[in-house]
Amino acid sequence: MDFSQLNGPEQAQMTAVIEKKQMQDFMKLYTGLVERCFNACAQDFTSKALTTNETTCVQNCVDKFLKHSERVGARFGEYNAVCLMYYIP
Amino acid sequence: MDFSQLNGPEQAQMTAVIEKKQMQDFMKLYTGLVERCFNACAQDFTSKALTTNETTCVQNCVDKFLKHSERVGARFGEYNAVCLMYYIP
Amino acid sequence: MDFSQLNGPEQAQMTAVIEKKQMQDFMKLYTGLVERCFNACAQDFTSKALTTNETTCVQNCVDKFLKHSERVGARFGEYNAVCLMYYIP
Amino acid sequence: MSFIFGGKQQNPNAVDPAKIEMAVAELDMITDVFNRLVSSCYSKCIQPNPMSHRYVEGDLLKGEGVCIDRCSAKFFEVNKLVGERMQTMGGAAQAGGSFGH
Amino acid sequence: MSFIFGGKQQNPNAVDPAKIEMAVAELDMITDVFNRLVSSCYSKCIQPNPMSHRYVEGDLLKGEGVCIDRCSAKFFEVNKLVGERMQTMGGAAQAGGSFGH
Amino acid sequence: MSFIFGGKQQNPNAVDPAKIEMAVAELDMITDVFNRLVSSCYSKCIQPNPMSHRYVEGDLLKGEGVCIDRCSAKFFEVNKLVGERMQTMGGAAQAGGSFGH
Repeated sequence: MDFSQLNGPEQAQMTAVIEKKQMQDFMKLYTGLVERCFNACAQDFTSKALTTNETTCVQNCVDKFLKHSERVGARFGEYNAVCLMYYIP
Repeated sequence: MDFSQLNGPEQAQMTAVIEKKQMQDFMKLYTGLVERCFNACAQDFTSKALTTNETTCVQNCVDKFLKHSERVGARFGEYNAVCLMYYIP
Repeated sequence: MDFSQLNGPEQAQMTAVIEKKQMQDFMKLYTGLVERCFNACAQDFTSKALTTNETTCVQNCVDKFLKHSERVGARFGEYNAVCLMYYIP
Repeated sequence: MSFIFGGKQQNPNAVDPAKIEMAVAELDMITDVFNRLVSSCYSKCIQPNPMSHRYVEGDLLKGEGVCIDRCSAKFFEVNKLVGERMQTMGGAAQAGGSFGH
Repeated sequence: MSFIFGGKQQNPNAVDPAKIEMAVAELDMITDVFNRLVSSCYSKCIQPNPMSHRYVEGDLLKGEGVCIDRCSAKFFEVNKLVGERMQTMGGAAQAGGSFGH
Repeated sequence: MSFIFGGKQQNPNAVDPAKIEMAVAELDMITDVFNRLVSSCYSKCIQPNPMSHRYVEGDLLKGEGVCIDRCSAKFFEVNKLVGERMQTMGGAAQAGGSFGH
């Protein structure tokens, strides 16, 4: 992301946009994780409460997904974003 | 959803936002149902017209999904929304 | 889409909205194609580089999807959009 | 003198935000239907078995083209049917937003 | 005289955009959670085998209803658990936005 | 005197909505690509068989980490390839919006 072409007020406005977007992204990460780990781990519908196995599964699912995201994020950072943009026809 | 912290004009603005959002949610429910029931029921592509079986299937699919949504909605209502919010880190 | 009920300034505003939406739709088509063709074609994770087979597969995947979209678009155009709207309850 | 004759409500050059909002909602819905149609008929006609599909050619096969036409026609029928059914069921709008906010 | 007493910051009739933004974000999140709950419990309770499901009736079967109640309860537990776990892991927010823009 | 020298077009402190819109679109696209990358490589490397996966541990296995690196590299190549191919096909933009509104 290259903001050097933006003047002061434009950069301030983009900062506000980015902050708002980060909050939305975080909420989407959160609800997406709930859905993903629920679907992968909740298997037994003979009771209302999570079993011990299901609870452990959900915790591991969250840990693993966040570590996965972090590693993908590192690769994504290395790959120059400008490079990505270059190929938009 | 607790709007008691909002003053009059703020509540009025939120009401407008909610109305707009309800229209969008309804449209998404509608197009989502079309996709869901089409994918589940349309199986025969040797003709352009829906077969009797496919038509019945689509009607049942819509009925069942709406009844499902209603029941989930009832459980969701019982589960205090504030409770949900409490756990956002 | 029937814009005849809109006056001049309203039509101008809608034109701006449509242009913005077309850019967003194009970007979504692009990133959606990347995901779709990556998932269908990338199978071998013993190396970092795409194999010849994978490269050919991605090119065919893009070509085929765009031709598919075009044909669906033709059918969609024939089916009067107003007709579609008529059935929204 | 426009503040005497005509007035805001009749002004043929004033932008009515409610009309714009409805037009944008209509546009969003048409795009949404189109995207779901594309993706549904792709699953039905092009890759009935996604696991085995490796895209050996980039052209639409004749059978795929015919399938797309029929698939689109059926999708429009389902679109109509779902609209009618939701009206019959009534109160459908509430089903999607009945948790009391 | 409102520019002397009260002022913008205390004005009980001024709209605070930050508060509106937070309320809208909360509303968006509630809707998002609800939609994911509906779709997850539909997969778990109504169509465990989507391929074989042909919708032979439009009513909820008794077993389906019971399943929906338990499924919803488990979903809320998972919702709570994920929130707690993300806090434990800390810096989770960065995981979703750590590629440096 | 700014209405004589400089003027609106050159004002170094005026916000140009078109530039903001482009920057927001770029940001949206980067986020979209990142999210699709995360989810695609998760399917490829972490849960090749979602049905049998029960998350017996929360750490990335060594093989999973290596797979993520290769998967990301391939995803970037596909990203480049798709961009090139869409340019070759030309008129691709219309394919997504060719139903005449």
